[in-house]
Parts: sequence; C-alpha cells; structure tokens
Amino acid sequence: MARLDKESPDSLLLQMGPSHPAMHGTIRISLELDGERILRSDVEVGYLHRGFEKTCENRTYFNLLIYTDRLNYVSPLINNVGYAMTIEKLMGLQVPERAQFIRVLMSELSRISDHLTCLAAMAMECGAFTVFLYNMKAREFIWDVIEATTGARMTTSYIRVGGVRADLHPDYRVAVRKAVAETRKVLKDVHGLLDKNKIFLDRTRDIAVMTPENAIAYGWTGPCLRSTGVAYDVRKALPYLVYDRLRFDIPVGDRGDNFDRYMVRMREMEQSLRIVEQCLDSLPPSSVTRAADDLEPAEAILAARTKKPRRGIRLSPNLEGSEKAVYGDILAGDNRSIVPPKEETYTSIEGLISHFQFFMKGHGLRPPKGEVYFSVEGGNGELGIYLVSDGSDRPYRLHLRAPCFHVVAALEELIRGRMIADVIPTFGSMNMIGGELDR
Amino acid sequence: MISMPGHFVTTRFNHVLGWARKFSLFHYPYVTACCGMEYMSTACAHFDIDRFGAGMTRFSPRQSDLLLVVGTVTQKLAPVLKTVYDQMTEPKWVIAFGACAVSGGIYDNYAVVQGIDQIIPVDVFIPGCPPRPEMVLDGLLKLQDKIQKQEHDWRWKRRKP
Amino acid sequence: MRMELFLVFLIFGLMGVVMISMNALFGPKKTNPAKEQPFECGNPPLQDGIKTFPVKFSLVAFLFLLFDVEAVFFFPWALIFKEKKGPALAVILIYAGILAAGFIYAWKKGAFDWE
Amino acid sequence: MEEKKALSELQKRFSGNILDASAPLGDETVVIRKDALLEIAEFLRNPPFAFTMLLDLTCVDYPDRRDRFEMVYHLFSLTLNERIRIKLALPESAASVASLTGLWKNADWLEREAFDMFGVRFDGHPDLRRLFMDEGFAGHPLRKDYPLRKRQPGIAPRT
Repeated sequence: MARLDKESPDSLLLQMGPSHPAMHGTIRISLELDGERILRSDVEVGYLHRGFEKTCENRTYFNLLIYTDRLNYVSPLINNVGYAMTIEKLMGLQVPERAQFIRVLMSELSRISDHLTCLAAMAMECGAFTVFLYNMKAREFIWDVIEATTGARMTTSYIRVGGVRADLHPDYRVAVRKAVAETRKVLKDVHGLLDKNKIFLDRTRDIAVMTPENAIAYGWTGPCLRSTGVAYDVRKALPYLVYDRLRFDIPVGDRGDNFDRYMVRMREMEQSLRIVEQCLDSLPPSSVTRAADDLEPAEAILAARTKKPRRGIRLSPNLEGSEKAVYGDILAGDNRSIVPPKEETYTSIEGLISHFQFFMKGHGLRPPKGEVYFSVEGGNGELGIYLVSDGSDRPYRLHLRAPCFHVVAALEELIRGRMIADVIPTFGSMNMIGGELDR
Repeated sequence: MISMPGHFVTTRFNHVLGWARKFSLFHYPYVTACCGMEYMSTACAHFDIDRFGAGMTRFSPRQSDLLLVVGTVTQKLAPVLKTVYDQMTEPKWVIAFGACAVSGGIYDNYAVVQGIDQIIPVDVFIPGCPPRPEMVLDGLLKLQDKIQKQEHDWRWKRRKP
Repeated sequence: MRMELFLVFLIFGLMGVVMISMNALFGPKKTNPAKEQPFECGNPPLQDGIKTFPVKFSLVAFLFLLFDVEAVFFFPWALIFKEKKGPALAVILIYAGILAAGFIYAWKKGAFDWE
Repeated sequence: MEEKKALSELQKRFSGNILDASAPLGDETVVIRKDALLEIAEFLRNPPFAFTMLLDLTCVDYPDRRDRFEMVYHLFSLTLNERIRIKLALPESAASVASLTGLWKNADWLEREAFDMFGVRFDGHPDLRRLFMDEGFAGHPLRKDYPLRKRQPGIAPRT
C-alpha cells in the first residue's frame, strides 16, 4: 500500500495510478492534496519491471540483442549500439568505417523518433492534440526509413557485435532526404504551434524548475540536464563511433523548467537532422558488385559438389545487403565472433562449421573474462552498460544505467507544493520510458 | 443468416444490436510497454483506427466497452488490470495486443504474467512484438465479426424458460 | 415560420432523447463488487467516501452559475433586437449594468484570486 | 597523465583502505575496504576531483566467493570529464554498507533497487523499502540462487 499516512486530517488522498493516460501506464503517484495543492507525494515504480537483468544471466550475448530493443523502446537502435559497443570494448573489436557511419545515421534517426514521441505525448497531455498527430506523421516517415533498412519499424535488432546486420538499401539517400524534409516541415509547424502558445507557456514556463547543482546531485543526464544549463553530452564529452568527425552543437536551456526541456529537445532534433545529413554526404561507398547471373542456393550446392562454382549465388531477398562482397564493409571480427556470409555457409565446409558453431551452446560469441562500463548518449541521457563477463557465452552480470531512472527520482521534489495540473507537463517533459526505468 | 435461437424478432433485433455495437467501440487503451508505440501509430492519422468506428479513446473503464491491453502485464500490474476489467461496463470485450499480453512474450521470468488470459477472459489475441498496425486493424475486424455473430444480451430480453 | 421552428426543435429534441435513453433502455445491468468502488486508476481506494473540499471551489461554482445564467438571457433578446431598436438596447444596458456591478464587487472582494 | 592522477592521489591518501587500484580497459577501478566508503566518497566528491555525479550504483552476486556481494559504484566528474569505479566486497552475513544518500540524491532510489534485488542493507538510508517488486514479494530476484521462473502471482490466476 502507499506509504502515505495522512499528514493533516482534512487533506485528500488521490492516486494517479498506473492505469492513467498521462502516467504512461507504469507509474503510480499517490498524492496528498489540500484542495488542488500537493502536500506530499509518493512515486511508486516497478510496474514494468520485466526482469531484464535476470534474463541477461540466462541468455547468450547474441540472443540478448532483442532484449536491448525493448529497453528504451522509443529509440531502440541507440540501445543496440550501446550494448554492441560494450562487448566490442571488452573484446577490443574495431568496427569498419562504413558500419560506424551507418550506426551513427541510424542512432540519430532513432533519437529523432524518441524526441518526437516524447514531445507528442507531452503536448497531448497538455491538450495540444494536433502536435501529437503532426509528430506521429513525422515519426512514420522516419520509421519507414528504419524499416527499409532494418526490416522492423521499432524492434530492429539491427546492430551486431562487430558492425551491422546488413548494408543500407540501394536508394536509401532518397528515402532519408524525404524523411528529413518532412521532419523539418513538422518541426516548423510545432514551433509555430507551441513556442508562443499562451496556454502551453502558462502550463510549462517556470514550473518544476531544476537548478544545475540539484540536477547533478540527482545524476541527471541528457536533455533534462542540458535544460538546466549544463552542457554535458556523451557524444561530445567522450566521443564514440565517428561523432568526433561530425559537426553539431549541444543546445542548452537556461532556466531548467518544463519549457526548457521541451525547447532543448526541439533544438536537439534539428542537430540530429544535421548529423543525418552529414552522414549521408560522408558515408564511405560500399563495394557491392551485383553479379548478373547468380545461381540459386540449391544449384550452387550441386555445383559445389561437382566442381568449383564459377558463378555467384543468388541470396533470398531478406538477406539483401549482407552479401559476401559487402560483408567486409559492414561487419568485422574473426569467424568466432560473427556469422560467416551466407555464400560461404552454402558452399564451403569451413563456413558451414563456423556458422553452426556460432549458434551452438557454449561456443559462439565469448568475450574474454573481465568487466567493462561503456555508455552512449541515449534519448534520455547517458545510457551506460556495466558488463561482468566470466568468459562463457552468457554475461555473468549486466547492469544498465537507465538515464530516465535518475530523472524520475527527482519527480517527488519537483511537484511538491505545486498544483495537480503541473504534475502532467512535468512528468511528460521527463520522458519516462517504463522499459528503461524498471528494466 | 445464421440460425439464431429464439423467434424472428429477437434474431432481427440481435442482428441490429450486433451491428450497432460493432461500429461504435469505445476502447480503453491499457498501455504499458513497447506495443504502446505501435498503438500510437495505429490510432494516429497514418493507419487511422477511426475508419473502423473504434477511434473513440476513453480513459475511464466506466465509459468504454473494449479493453485494449497493450504491452507487458507484470505480476505487480495484474491486480490493477483485474480491477480495471471488473469496473468496465457491460457488454465488454478484451483484445490482447502484442506477444507479451498474449503469452508473456520473450519475458518468461519471475516478473511477468504469462498471458493476460490467466487474469481476464480475452476475445481476440493479436500476435507480434509489436504487431504491425495492419495486424492490429485485422484483429479489430475479427473482433467486429465476433460481435456481429454473438448472441447479445439486453435488458428486456425474454430468457428461455 | 413558427411551425418549422417548432418542428425542428421537436425532431432534434426527440432524436437526442432517444439516443440517450437507448443506452439506459437496452444496456444489460450487471454489477460486481469492484464496480461499486470509485475508479482510482486500478488501485483499491485509499479512503472511502468523498472528503470535504475547501470552500473556494464552491465559490467559483456559484459565480459561474450566476454569470452563465445571465448570458442565457442575451440570446432571446438578440432575436427581438432587430424590431425594437432603441428601448431594447436600454433594457439590456440596465440588466447588464446591474450584473456588471455585482461582478466588480466580487472581483474587489477577492473572490477570484485562488490562494 | 591525466587519468592516473585520481588513482594515485587516492592511493597516497587512503593507502590503508585501498586494497587494489587498476585500470582495466581504461576504466579506473579502485577496490576499497567497506567502512572507508563514506570517507573516500566524500573526498572524491569535493573540489580537487569534483566527482559530483553518482553515475551508477549496483551490486554483483558471487555466491562462491567468501565475500558474496560486491557493490560497484561509478562516479563521474563533469569538470575532469572522467569516470572512476569504486568496488567493495560484502560478506553475506553482514551484507550492509553505509548509505550515500547524504552525498548524492539519486543514491536513494539506486540503493532501494539494490536492496530490492539483492537484499543488501544500507545504514542511514531514510526509507529503505522495495522499489520494483511488490511489498509482499519474498526473496531477492537477482541473487544467483533465486530461480528465473519462480513467480509469486499478485492475483490468483483465473480458473
């Protein structure tokens, strides 16, 4: 039961429970009210605790990739990148150039869809339903690009330890440019709708103000910390992938109130669009050479039995982008840490053996014994993974530093003494994601 | 016309009632996890759920007749789901949206209820993790068929002796 | 002219009543213990019954009621304003003036500031 | 060079309480004695090193070791742009350590999570109760001896 025993006799106890439209379904705030003013509140989390860290100890490294999509399910690719890079740091693996650019491109697209969803929910809960529809329209364009590349709209599992699963589809530039143009149009509309909107300003300006020192004391990172004026971004502070080669700046707020959290996310989306465009221009060309007449796999196996298969092998459509020619550009690693290209698996016995060995129990991907902490800049802040490995093919212990865990920890202090109506924009601007908060 | 028990008037009225209830579903989005993102796409302009008459989102079980359970239901959330289901008005239907609601999905551990039909009766199961919006709309159409063919209950209905 | 007006109100009024009452008429009435409890986002209620509310809420309710009813009288007045230009204006000015005085009095007495 | 400074300074000042200091894969790690935690944390948080942010606090369960639990703290200094990892071992019998809620505010929830998942007690914590699991939950799920699929249903399954 809620710990709230009533402080003063005539105060009202109210629960903004898990099944509440503005509580994203997974948080219960028990409020003690004097009229509409909040005297005390008790934030209760754990309604979406799905035992991720316990599952990590019972799955192999390769299987865990799908669980990382469901952590911060609004920007799944960034979790994938964080998880894969932690293992690469432990194994000392170097990802090829093109795969790094693809990872940055997809992470930034995922970050834009994260901010779009967060601001859509925040605006809708303050009554601006149009902004919700506009943002969802823009997100559909971005998800189309992500789906064309990774095969799934949201739960992508596209990143592999050592690179990415498949190359970008041939006419990705057209699709990405269209998505960027559409998103810019929607951002302009949303700026027009909300920036000088009296109702939105009254609901968010100077409400739930957070000072920089207090934010750091709470371990805030990401857009929420930057809205208080501290310019800490993992992409700039501890650059990874190719972020040090890209030009983008870090938007910073000045007052640290709800409006600044909104504005920092809007500015950050423009920076991400800039990064996406830079990635498009400076992406190293991939060396795919489409062979004209390829054999069907069955024919290739027959040919391999009798004599050397002179012609290439035509793969099934869903293996598009991971042909042998382009394999070196998108995936790096010895045959124990990655799956060999399908052409080798079909035609050579070594390929077949290393393919099955990768998936056999106890073989596959086995990083060396040791512990490592690596963090990427997620949608909500520093998404860190602390991994303890004992040399086997399952992590011994994997702990995730969830950025929104620390942001929501300050919710009680932010809403004390405010009105009920202020809880909604404050909670909306924090972008609490259940999967990441409760793991 | 499927042969219905009871004489001509009740079958005719039953059909009309099924048609009326089928196209005016007020759904209560019991959203918890990742499927919520796909629910947002389904409910929004691109894949618009409103074309099927189910676009009216009600955030109180008192005013809704379709409980859309979207995402993972953990053991801690199970009593809440049961209470919300009990507090819904008759006639009510339940859709399990996504693999976690259908069967616990990829989370087979101490924290997650392995399928919400362990707690509440479910009418339509939509597989997928998350299901694509088209699959959700297909699930909704299946529910509407079920409502149309269902034996409806109303206040002055003469119960069989 | 009177007839169509009356017919319009009759038909739309009837439609409204039918639509509302159909639910009450045909909806099955089944209840269970959970349905009796207030809806608290799925949790068992922390306290039973409705607690006392501070008086400022009722103050705002009364003031709203007062000035809303006042606004209702403007509609029929607007219908006949075309024929009776001069005196109609005078009548409404007196009427609105009295209520405006009441409004200013309430404002000065601080009925509207929330704290 | 820059990273080594924090480690060497620590070793110089708290030589008695520091059991081991190393930097595997570039992450500075220092293993300390249990009762020196508050002192070292206070020292690291103050100006010369200004590790003002408690990045992460977690616990790892090694059932076959003499000291079963191992607390792992990650601190981050915004000015030095540097991370440090503090580790300390806790025997199962006396699985309790000083609480850091006095120094960093997010330690409150982090410690409640560690208590909920591992059963490690934190002396001085204002309100130590379960964070994720239900109050009525028996046991600590992230311990190695807790079976993966042992469910304690909050509500009786429907027959």
